[in-house]
Parts: sequence; structure tokens; C-alpha cells
Amino acid sequence: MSMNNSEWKPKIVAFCCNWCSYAGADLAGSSRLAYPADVKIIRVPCSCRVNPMFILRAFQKGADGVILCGCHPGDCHYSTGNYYARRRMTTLFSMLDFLGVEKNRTHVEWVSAAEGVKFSATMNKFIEQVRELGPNVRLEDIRCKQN
Amino acid sequence: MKTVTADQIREISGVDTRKCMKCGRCSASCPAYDEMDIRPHQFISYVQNGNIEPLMNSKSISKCLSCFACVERCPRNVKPAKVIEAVRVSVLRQRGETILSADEMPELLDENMPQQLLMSAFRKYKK
Amino acid sequence: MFKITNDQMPKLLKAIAETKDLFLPINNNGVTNFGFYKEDCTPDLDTLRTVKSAKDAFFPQSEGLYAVTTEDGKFTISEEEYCNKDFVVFGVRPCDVRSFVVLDKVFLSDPVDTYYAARREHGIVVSLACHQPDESCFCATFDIDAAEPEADVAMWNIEGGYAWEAKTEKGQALTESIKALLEEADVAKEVETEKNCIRTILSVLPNSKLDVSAFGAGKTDDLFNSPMWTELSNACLGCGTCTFSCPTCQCYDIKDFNTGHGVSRYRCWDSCMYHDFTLCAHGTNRQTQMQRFRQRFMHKLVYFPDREGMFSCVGCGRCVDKCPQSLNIVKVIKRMGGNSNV
Amino acid sequence: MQRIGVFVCHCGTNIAATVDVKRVAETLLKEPGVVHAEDYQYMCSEAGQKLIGDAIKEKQLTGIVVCSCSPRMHENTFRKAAERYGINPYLVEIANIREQCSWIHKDKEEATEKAIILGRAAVAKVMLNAPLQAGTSPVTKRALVIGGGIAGIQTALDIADAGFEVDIVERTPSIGGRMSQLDKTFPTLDCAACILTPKMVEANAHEKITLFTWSEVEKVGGFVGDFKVDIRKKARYVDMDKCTGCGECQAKCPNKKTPNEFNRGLNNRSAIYTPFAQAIPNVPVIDKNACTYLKTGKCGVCAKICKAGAINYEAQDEIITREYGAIVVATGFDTIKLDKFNEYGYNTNKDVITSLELERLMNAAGPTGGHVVRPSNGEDPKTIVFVQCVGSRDTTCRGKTYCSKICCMYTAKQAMLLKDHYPWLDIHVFYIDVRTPGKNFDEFYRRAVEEYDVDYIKGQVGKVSEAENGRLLVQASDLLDNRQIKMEADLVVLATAIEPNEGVRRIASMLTASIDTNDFLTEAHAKLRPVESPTAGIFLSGVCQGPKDIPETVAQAGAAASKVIGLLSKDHLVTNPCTAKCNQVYCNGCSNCEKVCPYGAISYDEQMVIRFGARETTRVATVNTALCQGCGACTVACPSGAMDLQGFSNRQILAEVDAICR
Amino acid sequence: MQAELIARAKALLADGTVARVLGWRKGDTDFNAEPAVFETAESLDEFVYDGFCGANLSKYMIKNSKLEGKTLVFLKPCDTYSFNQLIKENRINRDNTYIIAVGCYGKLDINKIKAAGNKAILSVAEEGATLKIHTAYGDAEMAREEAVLDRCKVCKGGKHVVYDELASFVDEEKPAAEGRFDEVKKLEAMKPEERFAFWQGELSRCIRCNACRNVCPACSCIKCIFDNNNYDAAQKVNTSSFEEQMFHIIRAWHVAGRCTDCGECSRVCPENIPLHLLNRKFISDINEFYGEFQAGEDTTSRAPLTNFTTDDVEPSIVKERG
Repeated sequence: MSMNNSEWKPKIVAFCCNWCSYAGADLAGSSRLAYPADVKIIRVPCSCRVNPMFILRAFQKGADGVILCGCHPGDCHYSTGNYYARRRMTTLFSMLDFLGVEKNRTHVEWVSAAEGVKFSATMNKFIEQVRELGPNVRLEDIRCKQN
Repeated sequence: MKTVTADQIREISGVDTRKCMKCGRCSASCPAYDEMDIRPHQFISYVQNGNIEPLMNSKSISKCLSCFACVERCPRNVKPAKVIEAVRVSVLRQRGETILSADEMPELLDENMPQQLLMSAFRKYKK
Repeated sequence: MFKITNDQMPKLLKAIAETKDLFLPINNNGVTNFGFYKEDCTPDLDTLRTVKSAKDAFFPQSEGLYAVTTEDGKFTISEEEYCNKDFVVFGVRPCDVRSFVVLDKVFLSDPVDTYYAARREHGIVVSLACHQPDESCFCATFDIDAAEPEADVAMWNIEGGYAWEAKTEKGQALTESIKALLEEADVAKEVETEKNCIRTILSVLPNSKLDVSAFGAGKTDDLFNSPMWTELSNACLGCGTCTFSCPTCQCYDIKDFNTGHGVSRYRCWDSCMYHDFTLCAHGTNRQTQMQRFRQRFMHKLVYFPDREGMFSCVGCGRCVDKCPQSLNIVKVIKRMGGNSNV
Repeated sequence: MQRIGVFVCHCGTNIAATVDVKRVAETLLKEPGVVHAEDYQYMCSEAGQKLIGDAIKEKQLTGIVVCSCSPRMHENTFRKAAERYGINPYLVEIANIREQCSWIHKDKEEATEKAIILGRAAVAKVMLNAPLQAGTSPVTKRALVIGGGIAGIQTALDIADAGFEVDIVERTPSIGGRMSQLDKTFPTLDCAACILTPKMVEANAHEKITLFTWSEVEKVGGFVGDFKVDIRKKARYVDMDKCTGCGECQAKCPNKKTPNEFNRGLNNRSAIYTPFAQAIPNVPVIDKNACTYLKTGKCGVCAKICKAGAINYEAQDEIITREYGAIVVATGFDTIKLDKFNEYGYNTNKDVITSLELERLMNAAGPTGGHVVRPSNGEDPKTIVFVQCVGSRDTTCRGKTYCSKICCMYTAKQAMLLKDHYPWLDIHVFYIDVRTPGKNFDEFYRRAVEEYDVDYIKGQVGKVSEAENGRLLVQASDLLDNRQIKMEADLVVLATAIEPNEGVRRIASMLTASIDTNDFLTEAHAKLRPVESPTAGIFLSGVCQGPKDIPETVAQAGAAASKVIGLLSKDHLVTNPCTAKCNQVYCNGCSNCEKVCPYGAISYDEQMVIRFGARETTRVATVNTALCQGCGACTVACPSGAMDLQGFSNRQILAEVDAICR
Repeated sequence: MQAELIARAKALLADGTVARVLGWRKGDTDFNAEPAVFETAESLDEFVYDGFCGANLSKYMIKNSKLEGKTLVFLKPCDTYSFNQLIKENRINRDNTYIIAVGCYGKLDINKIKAAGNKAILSVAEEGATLKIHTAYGDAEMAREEAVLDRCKVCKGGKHVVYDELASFVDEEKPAAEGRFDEVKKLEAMKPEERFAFWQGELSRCIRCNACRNVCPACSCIKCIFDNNNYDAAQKVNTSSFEEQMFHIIRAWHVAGRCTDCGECSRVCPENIPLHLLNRKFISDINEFYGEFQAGEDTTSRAPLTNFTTDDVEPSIVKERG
């Protein structure tokens, strides 16, 4: 690809729990708090629904960054879901780091339904981080690259 | 002489003057209030309005004790003292010379003088 | 006959790689496998057996067949290109050379596997006699002479280097193309010494000539219902180590992969040891590990001889070395067919 | 073969202004499986829904994608529409191209591209949607109200009047709450007690209402329609049935050194006490941390004095379990701690008080009998300074970012009442802004200025210190005159920020109700569902949801009650069919899922399954769909992928991922 | 010690305590004993227990404990952890099992003996601390110490966590070896790009034979998601380098908190990929983040990934610790 880095737009997948973060994203929207269109949100009932498989799959299919947002610890709609998600993601991210995948490609942020500002700020910051890293090559599946 | 802009003051001080909700707690807390021609809360307002010239010529900038009472009490984290400091720095930069040098310091020292005063004087009078 | 010294060998490999793809044993972190030559690779002609066999050269573990893309609701099919360029498979041991014969029986018989046929046509095999056979070698059981490679070019380890002999036209042509690096020499005597050496060692190895008289064409009824299978397969994990290291296993599956902008259809090795092997809609493939285990050995030792008149084991010994639980074809042959080395 | 219909909403210009809706429809029509795509002004309107219905009939659609606003907004609308027009409601997916696209992006090209991708993801998902059947669950026709202040009382009364049973759990000895501490109420200056106590009595007497005072919610289980709540009835040491409320015990109790919470510590109370004279129930409690007998085993005066023999020192906490169909949170507020505001000297000077303390001083039933004096020496004050916004509108770590909403009005009220009683008083109010939205509010405030001569000064107090003469020295700024004021005062009243009552976070997590960073409970929708928590069956009443005054609280209490009545009047609730499901063929029986299930919805037993062609009896998981709430924790804990979540299945989410990343 | 085990097994078979014996059968060489089930006293004459009996038999008990009658199984110290873990996950019927705990002095790795230059090995004899190796090319000796499996160098100690009886040669007091996490730490100390290059090199050799998975006592799923078309993740080979990573990350993650670090995955890998490092990394992380945890130490505790505390570390710890 002959794109230079300034034109390059990262693909970001955001998994948001239905009760807090997805609502936070909606609030960011109704408050018109902009963040780049590179982020696409997938709604899941709870952060604990997110299987590490989904995250790897996103990278395989061409994502450059994956972010998981859930309710603040203690505020989970299902009381304990995000605690499990927290352990799962901590161990997974540590493993990705161990395999040499850039740490800044993955992120977890707790965003409540009232935190539209935080949602938008989080996305802006995350995209910036991923932009600095450039395209994902360490976890890519070359078959999925469009020529 | 180059004019100093409000943006420069905001940049030097790191203060977002829009955060001010005009409560006046800074001026209410200021121990040097009576000495000042332009008061701490006005500093914020002046910068917000881009009116820097009067600030540069204000005697308040040398009257501020940098005691940071205004910073401490401001409910919105606006930090008026930093704005005053920024104006002061801008004035000194324009003046372009050092008023107080380290060599002059020893004879000014006196046993009871708090260290902080020394530092603050040095900040204030040295470029 | 030519000689090539140890010093010249890297240059020779480089020279071949300049004009052709070169597939040869390469050491990666202490483990040697066949791979394509790259400037910075570590060729390894000393290791007797690569972990995976040379079969990847003609029948790779996975290969694209064609891709389907959609645009505006229309489908476009683009076929993968056939191999159209000569390439060299270097340092193949005599057992692996024989494995190509087994594969040919499968893939070149009607209907011809065009992907395989194209590779076979363009592949030039340079074989290397087995300098130091190992205890797990039993190629002689299948009348393979580890000292006498039957390829386009044969090589032997000799003092200070290798002897090189072109055996076919393809081999001749290859020899011509790199003649500058070969040294014309009368090394027949050294080669003969090497051959004797190899044969002597083979004669003292425990498995070199197993008795396979209990197997072969027409033995299905004798063996299929043997109670032995249960015992032999008891520890089998159902992994694919034996099949994937085997030079003659030829089973494959065809799978689709959704790349996001189309579907690529590829084929990849499959293993009869897997519980989903040949699973299709009816859902009644082989259900137990015993059945799967039996299938693998019956296929190599009975069904293939039934159909093609030859065993489809070449006695390379890879499965003997690599089975995680030390189950292998040698144990099967010995237990079901008597223990003697003939 | 799937036949998907795509419907792109303009939402007026909300979407259409930044997203090329026509192009979205056209592009999505080319997706495999999509047989119909169109755009329309307002998809959610009757006409828009009919478009969907027509397409379902004409094109025999098997799945519907609506590209519109957030599914949190209209998912239900479109599901109902689909059902009405003959397809399963769970074959509908929403692509959120408003909140998460058109409203946050300015560049039309970019927003359109994104809308297409979001639409594609929804198409990919809907292809794998399965028709789901919602089940039903019974409704327990009883409500629980947590908190017995005006909000809780009003909610309970309204629900009870509709004929449903209501329990009120109140953690203090009496219902009444914050309002019972107030003197008069703005803007009409009614006496708080006069309007509250009748309601308290009514609540106590109502046959449908059960009061659990001196009690706390211990544990909450279950779900909407069928909550199981453990209530801890703290040991009162006084038998509720025997006590006549004569008050003799309190008078005779020798231990009277405990700060009186009801009077905000302005005086002391006995160890056995009722918080105030009109308490309901009018049965005292023994403070076990203060009672000499309970601490040392010596004393027993109250037991001796009690003619009814109601004292029982052996009483223990009791846990009772009750079932409810709905729960209302009405936990109220408290004033913030002023430890971080040393400049006002609240902790060091007795004459610096909060406005709630002033209420107690002004109240005829208060510690001074309604006579406002300087707490330090009991003298009459001559000058009183009010400081507004103490800890409110404060973005530093010291205070709260929000406006406490009630301070401007009660300060005006207090100033006026003081002037009424003590016309000679000199009253100064330091304010930042005076906020008086509300019926007759501004008029009320202007009366304080115009009729009562209260001195309102635009500016803030920087420091309150003690003058040498024992009065208070107030240093402040007057922003309009641009002068610094140094004045002496006798009493400084701080309009202290309010915050949700302590412990509300614990309650919220028991209820799994969402809560914001300030500990206010979050409403399901700020405008459309202001009295409901996002958690089904949990409703909000009063200040626990956000600062509000009494009329607003009462209004919200009524609204919450009507929502509860609506819920309780149903015999059955429709349950969410998006529950976990175990494919028993692949279940290992390892119990990982059972361990992470917060609802105990997964059980294991030996079952016969057909596995790879053979029958076997083995330990496998089963999901109780009535208990499962669909969080999906089990699906990730399951290593074999046997556990999946309907409506958010592994394949559906992976399909979305694929569609987004391609 | 082999004779003792055979005698006990025969006795238990004879008195009807057990219906079958799960142990190791002599191979056709000294170094290829295989796990086997013995049902008669005569067949037990082929039973062997020596330095080459490295296989962990606990996973076979999933199958065997479902059979009629008790199964006698011989478990080495590290195998007992796997066994316990399987009990915890309800995969093994403990009541149908009779365990004789056998001692272990480190199991031998024939590949190490070969790597020392021994070709065409005809026999290997253990004589105390020395191995006597007879090959077609001559005889050699090597220190036993140098030929033990990597996993045995970081032995968890001689303690058996579950058994019915102890063999006489068991040393329950044998201490655990130090430095179990040294290799992990070494990798952690590298730069990310070096780590990436390292794993690329290692994982690129993966032939996806599934030996690591199929031998793993924790990977005992009825059907692995990588075999299951319902999961959209089934693969038969690694068609791209991503799939190598995917398979091994998910496999390690699925067994995280359940893996006892028995080391079978690395033992069986035909390509010598140090797969145990992935598992051990998870163990080391779990120990660091959630407190020391040894899977299989007991049969009741909750595995770290099906458990939590309200003040667990945040995922950002991965970034913060540098």
C-alpha cells in the first residue's frame, strides 16, 4: 500500500457493554462530543461477554486497535461481570505483550452511562496511541489484507 | 516591543480562563488585595477578554506574594496566581535583563528570612 | 561424478537459489525442517531427518486453490496459479525420495491432481544418501537402499565434502547450470566406502529389516478384527504428529476462509487420527480412536498394497521418534506380525 | 436463504445532514442477503413502521436492519413493529448511525462510510439471528421502598393507595427523613412538620404499608417481578408491641452524653432515645454504643422504670426475607463533610454552622426551642453572614461539581425568617449566582432583598477567622464594587453542598443499579425515563437521583409510584429471551460457567446426550432461563464454547467483528 | 522399584480392589515405553517404570474412571496436580480410582541424549547418576542430570497432592527446584520486538499437529473450539502466521488458572517449541496479580479466572509495569 502515514486511518473496534459504556457512547453522541470515525462500536450485554477470541479475531481481520469498555468496577449491571472481564483482559493483554504485540493496541476503560465526556476523550486518546503505532503487523493475517 | 497576547499568557500559565465562574473567592482570599490595582479575579477576566496591556503595567504583578491562597481556594481549579506569574514573566522577558543576580543574594540574606521568600523573590526579580 | 567440497557447498546453494526456488533442510533454533532458501538461513545437510518430510515440496501443508470475491452482488472466481517454474528440492533422503513415488500413485493417477502434477513436473530432486542411519530407521523393510538414492541427482557424504552424480536429464541440466562450482573428480571409491559404511550400520540396527509378511495385499480379513488394535491404540492421543511428519500421508481437507473481501478456498493436510476426519453430513465417520488408529496402519500396510501394489510406508522413522506417547508403526508391525528382524 | 431488509432513517436532519442516507441504502442493498433497502424521514413514525411492514409482506423478509438512532432508544419500537407485521421481534437489528455516527462526525464522506460499515455489521449479525420466544415470569405484588423520608413516604402512600402492599425500610429509628429536620419550607413558608407529620401518620396507619424502621437492606437477589430481599432489623432493645411511647425511659436515662444526630450534634441525647417528639413509630431505641447497661451490664434504669416492661436487653438483630415485585430507592441526601474547607473554620469555630444546623436552631422543636443563638456562648447574634456554594460547583477534589440546587432558595427563606423574628439583624449573603428557577421562586428571593433588606453581595468569602473580641472576622470580596470586605459577624452559615446519603453505593451494587461518579443513581433516560433505573424493576425517588427540592421530590415520588403500580398491576412480565444456552453435546461438565454466574442460573446434572453418534449419560450444564439475565460471563468461562448467549452469540459477534474490520 | 509396583498391582488386581491398571508398557527400545492399560496379572510382566516413563497418565483417567470397576493408576508427584485439577472440574470419578503415588527423580529426554551426539542408540542404561549409552557407532556415557526433561529441572517437588498409597521409594520431602520462572523473566526482560522475533521463530515451526493440546490434561474439552465449526474458528493447519499465534494464545488462555505446569506440551512438541513458557507466563502473571496459585493443589478452590476481588489490578498494569 502506498499510503503515507498521515492519510492512514486506523481501524478500531470498541466493545461496549450495553448498560454503561454503550450508553456513555450514546451520551457522547447526544452531547456532540466528537471522536474520529475510525472507531466502530460493537454492543455486548456486558464486558464479561467479550471473549479473547473476539479481540484476536478483530486483529486478524484487520483491526489496528481493540478497546473494551465496561461499567466501573462495582457498578456492573450484572453485579460481577466486569470483575471477570478485568481479570480476563489483564491476563490476555499481558500475554499479548509477552508475545511482543504492542501494548497500546489494546485497552480497557471503565465508562459509565453518565460519562459521555470520558467516552469521547478515551476514544480520542486511544486512537492517538494507535496512530502512533501505525498499522498492525504483528497480529495480522496477511490473507485479510486488501491488496 | 512585541505585544503579549492572551494566548501566550494562557500558554505560559497553563490556565484555562474559561473555567472561571466569577465567584471571587480568589480576591476574597488575597492577602495583598489592598495593595493591588488590578485584583486577582480581574486578572482572569482581563485575560479572558484579551486585555493584556493593563496587566503588564499593573503594579499587582509585583505585589502578588505567590502565597497561592487563590489557587488553593478556587473551586474551579483556575489558578489566578499562575496567571499573575505568567504576566510577570512576560514583563521580565520584555525587560530583558536580570534585576537580581545570584551574587547579590548573600548580603540580602538574614537569618530569619524564610527560604520561601528568598525563592519567591528570586523568581520575581530574576529574569 | 563430481565432488563438491564443504567450503563450496554454501556457494552452490546460493548459485542454485539465484535461478530457482531452493527447498532444503534449514535449521531454525536447533530444529531442522525443509524450507525455502533465504540469504540468511542456516542450511543443515547433516541432520538425518527433518521433523517434517520433504513432501511439502510437492504437496504443501496448505495451498490456495482459488478465491471468490463479490462485488455489487456478482461473484468473481480467480484460480491460484499452477507452479510454472523449476525448483530444486535439495538434500532429500532416499526414504523421502521413495515417498514421492507413493504420492505419485495417489495424485497422478486418474483424475490427475493438477496442482501436484505441476509441481512434480517442475521439481528437481537432489538426494543425499544417509550418512549415519539412526536406530529408528527401517527403510530396508520396504526395499529402500539408504545408500543408493534414486533421484535426479544423488549425493553422498565423502571426506571433505560430497560426491555428486546426476541420474536423470533434469539432474544433468541442473548439474550443467552449476558446473562451475563442481569439481570433476573420480570419487567412485569413496562413494563405495560410504555405501558400505551405511549398509554395515543398517545391518546392526534393530529395525532395519522388519518382517512384514503378515501385511500386504489381501490381508484385510486377517487383521481388521484383531483384538490387538485396542491394546495398541489405547494410549493414542489422536494428535496429528505421525501424519504430519509422515512423508507419505496424503489425506487432505478442503476449507474456506473468509478474508473479509472474499472467500479463499484452500486445501490442507488432514489427519486420519482426528475425530472429525472425513466427517460429513451423515455424521458417522470413524467413531473411536481405535478405528482411526487401525485405519492409519491398515491403509499403509494393507489397503495401499491392495490397490497400488506397494506399501505406503517408507520406513523413515519419523513417527517412531515423534509420537508423544511412543506408539508407532514399528510397534504395530512387530506386535501383529512377529518380532523378528529378517 | 436469508432475505434481509435494510431501513435507513433520516431522523429529520439529525442523521441525513451528515450521512448520505441514500448512499447507505444503495450500498447496503448490494450486500449478499440484502433484498430490500430504503430510506425514510422518520422510520420510527407510524408511516415509517408501515414501510417496514409492507416490505416484510412484499419481499418476504427474514431479517430487518434499521439504521437509525441508538437501540437503547427504539429497538423495542422496531421489534414491536416487526412482530405486528408478522416476523419474530428478535430478527431485528439496529445500526446506531445517529448517536454513534452522525452526531459525532462532521465530515459527510467519513460519516457515510462509517454508517455503511455499521449497517454492514448489523446485516452480518442479523443473518445469524434466531427467532427467540420471550418467556414470562410472575410478579410478586408487593413493593419495597428503601428510605423513609418524604420521597419514600409519598411513594409508599401512592402505591398503597392503589391497593398494593408496600414495605418501607428506614435505617434510622423513625421515618420522616431530612424534611422532619426542617423548620419552614420555601416558597410558601409552610411549617415542615405541619405538612409532613400527617403523611407519616398516614403511612404508619395504612393497612397496606409495613414500616421497618431501624432496619437496613442486607441482600438483594432475584430480578424484576421477583426480588428476594433480606432485611436486617437491627436490635431495638425495646419491644415495639409493648412500648406505650410514654418517654419516661428517655427522661430517666442517666447517660445523656451522646451527640444528638437529629439536631446535627448541636445538643446531646440519652442512650435510649426517639430522634424527635413526633417520631413514627414512637418507640425509642437503645444506642448500644452509648448504653451503660449494654456496655458494662450495670445500670438498667430504663428497664426498671418501664411500666410496660418493654425493655429487652437481650434483643438480637433479626434478618427477615421478603419478596417484592419492584424496589424504589429513596435514600435521600446528607450535607458534605467540610473537613477540606479549613478557611471557613467550620471545625474550629462553633459559630460557623451549616444551613441544616441553622434549620435546627430555628426549629421550635430544636435544641434551643427555636431561639437562634450563637452556639459558642448562647448570645443573640447581631450580624449573620451566609456563604453560598460551599462545596457546590467545585471542580477540585474538595467539593462537588454540581449545583446543589436548593441552597439559594433556603438561604433566602432562612434570611427572611430570621429578619421576621429578629428585625434588628444585619444579614449578608455572599453569592456567586442566585438561581431561582421555579414557580414563585424568584419572587420569593426578591422579597428577601426588597422587603427584608437582606444584603446580597456578589462575591465570595475567602476566609473566616476568629476576631479578638470573640466575634468572627469574615474576609470576602465584593466583585461589583471591586473591594475587599472585612466584616465582623456573629454567626456564619455555610450553604453546604448536598450529596447522596452514605451507603447508597452499597445499595446500588446490591440492586445492580447504575450510579454516577457523584453517587447519584442513574436514571434509565434523562428525559424519557427519569424515575427508572436502567435495571428493570428498580425505581428512583427523591434526591438519590439528583438534587431536588420538596415539591420536585414529591412529584418524582408520585411518578415512581405510578411506574411501580404499572408494574405490579401486571400478572406476568415478559422475560428477556436473550439468555445463555448450553449445547450439551459439547459441555465438559467442568463447572466453570456455574462459578461465574451471578444469578445461580446454571445447574449441573447427569443427562443423556448423543455425542459423536453414541449415547452417553454425563454431567452437563443446564441454564434456568427464568434466572438468567443474559450477561454472558459463562460463555467466556466455557473453554469448549458449549455455552453461548442467544441474541449475542459467538458467531453473531464474530460476524460483526468481521464486517467491521473488512 | 518396578518390581514393587508390579507386585502391588498384581495384588490389587487379585483381591479385586481394582479391575485394571494404568501404567507404562515396555517399548521395543529402552526409551519408548508407552502408557498402557493392564487387565491381567500376566500382562503386567510387560509393565515398566523407569526414567523414560515421562508420560502424565492423569488425562487417561477421564476415560478409565468411567469404566466399570476401579482403575489403579500410578502417578508421579507432578501428575497428581493434574489429577486433582481434573477432579475439580468433575472430569474424573475419584471413587473409581486407586492411586499409587510413585517417586520421581527427574524423567529422561531421549532427544537430549541424541543432541549430545549419540546416534543409532541401541540401549540406554541408568546407573546411578550416569547413563550408559550403547550405540551402533560406539558406547558413551553422560550424566543423568544433563539428560532430564526441561520440566524436571524446575520440579515442583516430591509431594503428591492426592493418592491412596505411597510406593516405598517415594521422597515426599524432595524440595521444589528454584528458578521456575527464570525463562519467563528472561523473555520479559527483552524488548517487545525481540520477544516478537523470538516467538515468530518458534511458532513458525508449529505444524499444528495438536499434540500439545491432545496431551494436555487441562485441554480435555469434549470438542475443542478449534475443531468445532460452530465457533467459526476451526482450523486444521496454520495457513498464516496469525493462526499460529491465535491457536497458542487461546489454548494457553483457556488453560490459564487450570494449567498445573506439568510440561507435557513441551515434552511432546515434535518441533521443540517451548510452549510451556506461554502457560508459565500466565502462572507467573496470576501469581503476581492475584496471589500465589498452584492449580491442582486442591480440588475445591476457585481458579483465578473464575474468581475476582473488588480491588484487582486494572489491565493497565500491563502498560505501567514497563
